[in-house]
Amino acid sequence: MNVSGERTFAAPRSAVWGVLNDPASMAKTMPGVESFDIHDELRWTANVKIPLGLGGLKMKIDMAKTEERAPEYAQLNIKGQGVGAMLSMITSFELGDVDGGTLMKWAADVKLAGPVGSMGQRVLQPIVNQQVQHVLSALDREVQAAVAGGAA
Amino acid sequence: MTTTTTVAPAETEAPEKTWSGQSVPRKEDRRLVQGQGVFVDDIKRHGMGFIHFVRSPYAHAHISSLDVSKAEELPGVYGTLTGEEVAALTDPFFQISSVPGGNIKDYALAVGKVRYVGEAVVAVVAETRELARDASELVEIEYEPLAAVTDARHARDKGSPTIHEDAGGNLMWHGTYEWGDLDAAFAEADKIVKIDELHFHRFNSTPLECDGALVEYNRGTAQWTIHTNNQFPGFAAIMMGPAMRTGLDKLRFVTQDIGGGFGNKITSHPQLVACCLLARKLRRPVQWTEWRTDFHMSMSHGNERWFHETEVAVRSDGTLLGFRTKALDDAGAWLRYEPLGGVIWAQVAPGMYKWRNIRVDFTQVATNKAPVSPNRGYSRMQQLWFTERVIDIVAHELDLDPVEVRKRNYIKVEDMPYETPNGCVYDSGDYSQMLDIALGLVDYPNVAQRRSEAQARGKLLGFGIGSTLDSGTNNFAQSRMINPELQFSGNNEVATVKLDIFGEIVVTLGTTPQGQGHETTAAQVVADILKCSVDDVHVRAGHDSYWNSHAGFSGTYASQFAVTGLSAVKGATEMLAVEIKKLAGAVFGGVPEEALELADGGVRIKESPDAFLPFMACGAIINANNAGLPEDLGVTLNCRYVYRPPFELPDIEKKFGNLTLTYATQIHVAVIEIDPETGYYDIVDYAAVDDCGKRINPQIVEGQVMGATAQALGAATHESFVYDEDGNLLTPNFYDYHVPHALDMPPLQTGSLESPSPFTPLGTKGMGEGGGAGIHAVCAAVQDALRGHGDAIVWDSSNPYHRVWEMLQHPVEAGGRVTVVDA
Amino acid sequence: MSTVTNSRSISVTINGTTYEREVEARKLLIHFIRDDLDQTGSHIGCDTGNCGACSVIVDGSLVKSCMMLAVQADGATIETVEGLADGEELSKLQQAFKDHHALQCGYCTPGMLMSATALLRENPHPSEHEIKKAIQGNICRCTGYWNIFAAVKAASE
Amino acid sequence: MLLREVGYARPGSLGEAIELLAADDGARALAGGQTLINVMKARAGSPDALVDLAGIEELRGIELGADGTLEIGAMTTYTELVASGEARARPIIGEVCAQIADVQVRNRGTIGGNLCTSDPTNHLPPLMAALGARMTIQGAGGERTVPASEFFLGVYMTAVAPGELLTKITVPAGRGDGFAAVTLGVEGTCIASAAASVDGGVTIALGCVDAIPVVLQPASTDDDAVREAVREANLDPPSDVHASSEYRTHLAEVLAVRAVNQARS
Repeated sequence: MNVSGERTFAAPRSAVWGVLNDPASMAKTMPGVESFDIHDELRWTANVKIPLGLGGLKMKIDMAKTEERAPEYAQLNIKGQGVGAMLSMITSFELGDVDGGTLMKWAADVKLAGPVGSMGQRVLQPIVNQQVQHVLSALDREVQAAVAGGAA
Repeated sequence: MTTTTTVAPAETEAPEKTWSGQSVPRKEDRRLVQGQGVFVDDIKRHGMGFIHFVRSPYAHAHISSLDVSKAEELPGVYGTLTGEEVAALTDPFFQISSVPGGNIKDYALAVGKVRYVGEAVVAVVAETRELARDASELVEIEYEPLAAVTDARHARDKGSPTIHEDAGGNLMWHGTYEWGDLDAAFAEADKIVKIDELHFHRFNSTPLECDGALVEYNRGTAQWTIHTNNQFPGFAAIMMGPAMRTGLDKLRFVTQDIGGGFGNKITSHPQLVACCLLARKLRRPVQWTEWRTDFHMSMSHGNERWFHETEVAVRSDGTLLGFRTKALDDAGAWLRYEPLGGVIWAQVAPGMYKWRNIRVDFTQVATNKAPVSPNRGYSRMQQLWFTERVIDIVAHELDLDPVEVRKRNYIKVEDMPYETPNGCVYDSGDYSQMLDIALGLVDYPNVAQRRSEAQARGKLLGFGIGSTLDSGTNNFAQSRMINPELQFSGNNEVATVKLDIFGEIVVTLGTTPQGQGHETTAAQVVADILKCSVDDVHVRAGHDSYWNSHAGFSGTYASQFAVTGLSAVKGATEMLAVEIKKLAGAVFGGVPEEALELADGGVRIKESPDAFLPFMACGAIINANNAGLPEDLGVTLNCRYVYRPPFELPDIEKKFGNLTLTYATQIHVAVIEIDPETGYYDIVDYAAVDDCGKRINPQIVEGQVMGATAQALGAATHESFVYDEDGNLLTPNFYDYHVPHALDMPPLQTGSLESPSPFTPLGTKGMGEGGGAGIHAVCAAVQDALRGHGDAIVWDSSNPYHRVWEMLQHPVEAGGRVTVVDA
Repeated sequence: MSTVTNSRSISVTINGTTYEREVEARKLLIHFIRDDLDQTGSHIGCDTGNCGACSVIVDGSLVKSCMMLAVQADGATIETVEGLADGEELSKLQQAFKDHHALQCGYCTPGMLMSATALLRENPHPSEHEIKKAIQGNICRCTGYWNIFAAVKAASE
Repeated sequence: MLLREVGYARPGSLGEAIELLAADDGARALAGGQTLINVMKARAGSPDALVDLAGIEELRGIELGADGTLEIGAMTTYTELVASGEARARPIIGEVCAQIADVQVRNRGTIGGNLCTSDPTNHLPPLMAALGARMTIQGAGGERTVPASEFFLGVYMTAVAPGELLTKITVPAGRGDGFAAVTLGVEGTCIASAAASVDGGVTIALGCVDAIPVVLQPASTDDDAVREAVREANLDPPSDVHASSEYRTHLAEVLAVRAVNQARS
């Protein structure tokens, strides 16, 4: 399934770019991260437990940056393997300056398979949207924190 | 609830009361209503291990690495089986297809590559069911996903991924069928009706019990005992034996009760091979129970079929002269019984109509979806749906009455037996009379009035007819039209009837019943011949290939028990009757057979009935007290009879010849009401009229008619195996695959006619698969309801609410594309 | 204070016999009944709680035993199809199912009988609609239900 | 069909239950289990521990206040709601509960479970949202009350935080209610649903068109006003095998009108 959107951050592009490309702060934006290993600046792995109301969904998620044009565009290839599900996702974001901050245009092609899939599409799409919203608001916090940190 | 109308048989009954023809209560029921049936998951053995299959989450992917060590280390795990082991221990399954399909290599587990979501990759065996699944989660498999083919229409596109490299592409089988003179037919026509595309969707009968097995291996004799619910052990054996490099007698198939089959339990041989290998490898009995979601994802989908560029030659008065079409069949990822579907449809090539000129260009392709295999109405249902759709589309386009068009083109009772353009012989039937019965049951004359009443309530009323044939008892020689190399032909079934030492009448069948009541109808046939009560006849439950009462085509499939099974029973019982008389003749001191008769559970001299020898005495004499009997008596009181239907080899070049022995008939009519605001519709009135020749047990026959009807209504409305573009099944269990529930059932009226088959020993015909008529009737009713409300053409066999609504909203885009040109 | 354990010892009475067993918390009631107690009359037809083949009566209430853990049934009194007949004497419903050909393969029948039994206890003379509502949770793939409606109706008269 | 290993406890009191839930964020409350156990069978979700609420009397029962207010214990089953004389104070509750799933599920499934599951196809989230119900949630820190409009956070997600329990559903007095749905088969799973109440203003809650019920307050009960309100909501429902986004959007409008008309009559 394809999801996409726009988000404006009240922060300079450099700050947003910094957060998006810092695995450590990205980790803080992901739902239910239990551990996080950085292999190099292009590849990192997270062990997450996506908090679904009916019991979390454990997944090992490998992320690889497949394309980068600092400080405006990056594409990530994300593969998740969990007991309940297989996740594969290609996501990209593009940053642009707008007055009052930075506009991020993002898009993701999400594929989910395995037993979770058998739960029915009716719940998957809303669940994905839910998690995306979670990531975006967390991102907002991280960006603000970075700006504050930078100011301090 | 239901009402029944029966029109008196064409031929008057014999005056003498017989068990045959009576609705004798089923012998099976006493155990089944008490939960005393024995189904495959009920069977236990000491020390058995439970199998769990690790299944592919990808529709198409290379297996780049596979590691079972962590799973095997889990306490309570007995062991595993991988595709690599299978490839080393077995040969690929025999392929029915000629090339290119014949080149594919199919094993019990995926080897190197997965080809559909749900394909078994590894089998894990553990002490408990739960542990086996736990361990399956520890199996580490790395996949390299490949693009998937999920739409048969694009399977052969340039750049489309290849599913079977061995076949050099996704084309599995292609054949052209042409009978009559198409050019002449189209020249003679007033109009040519052109239909761009018709689609028969994927579904199956979802028997409530899924597949399963308990397999034991005897090291000393190298012989496997396979307790399973496979419904065609004869076929499983010829698939498994060569693959496992063992003789067929090393594979003992045992069944008692089967929780429904409907054809869906014919192709479990890959899983059964995995079970056999594990029982040998792990030196213990292994048990496999398939869960519902596994079944939906991996087992026996019905053939999905497209019909493209259909052209129908027709006279202005609706007389059908001929048609040509391009059939495209979606086999899924493997040919497990296919491409037999590529010829089975030809049993009913013209449907119930007289057109003499037919051309079908048939192509079967592979896709990254679950393999198809027989499903109630196998391959004929698709063809009959096509002919019925064509009739109603022609009627719609030429503004003719669907009833009139049918009656004008139906094969007439006086034409029977009727030879179709491809040499099949329709044995008997009166289609027009059946249609009249059906129309009477739904008060057809008042449909127009009810339509306006419905309109007043804001509802769109639609009326539709489905008329179908249920061809029973295959001539397996038709497989040679698929692959001339094959050495199959004819058909057969076995029954053994014996008189035991205490006079007990014991009947052993070759079949694997799944609810058809074989124990009961067989007893009725035996009781009529031995002149005893059905209660005196003991018919063994289920199947055991070590009973030596089966032949190559033994099983329960393709509507044939009433013909092959009961004819075998009749033959064996008549042999026994003769032997009983021979024996009695000798015991009475040389009384000739013709002077003797069977009566009251024994044999007596017609002229002096006091000279009576009960069956008990006969059994005792032959089995335990036989000194002094004439040397040349030649009586065993244990009679095995093989019934072989009268079949010839068809002309493989011309694809011409008789492919089945009998043709039962069904005419269904449906009246529906659509809520135009939502597309939701109710079936408000429904009639099913069936003619299966002589009915041994009318109640059982009617039960089959009802069940087939319910399945058809489910398929017509909600039942559909839908895949997304990545090859994920979106209806993998009863959450989203909605089968009809009690509240979904419409009022049903049934009727029947009896046109005995002139070709079968009992006048019976195979029956039970005719319910496809319901799909056609609903499609026709929906199209009728949409008349004057966008006039969409129904082009798909699956019509859930949203599709009906879409046809109302966007008749052109959502409906079928049809043009009519003057010839 | 109750504590969390992965298995516990339970006591259930099925068709008049009391069984005490140690079971894993994750074991479904239907598997406990079938595998641990060898009462194989109740069946499993799906894995999503839709088909009703596993229907049993727990403390007087009709439930699907695949959507209940065995540990939840601790102390319960359970009725299954094996308990319906009185020795050789079939219950009125069992006899009606036989007389009206309300079963073919017989796989859904035990659950169907339990649903119908529960219905007739609460409502001895149900209407056709009430019969349909009562067995809506039981899937039958053989009969189309019509003969089942007739059998339940007959047993209620 | 086969669950992953899981812990189980059957507390006798609310306090105990909350303690157990607070002790392990992987623990989940087990009410009727008619959704949770299925999810666990698919191994699509696997709690570490189940806290069975069956033994907690405080969570049962239906009380009808003098002012017509209904207080429904979270562990009250659909069957109990259908049979309850008190619940007839707000007849729509019994009417809708009688359409949920089947007898077996209604005998086990609970109002609290239906709400906390927050599956978009569930009947009760939109109904309770339309009726203006209030949810009482208890945790270690004590009790709080949340209006239905703030209770649902997403699929399988509600305002009930780890270590908390939904204990009580409070439904204000009223009679002008309606519910309409298009279901998969007769009385099957909802493809789209709408609940309405016209007691003191018009409130409509749409089901199946988003992760949580979409609550609307049209200017009036006129068909046009209702349709207008649904259109202005700019719904973007999920597509699935049973309905396209477009079809669900359309159904929402039709069903909203039907629910309101039922509520008016």
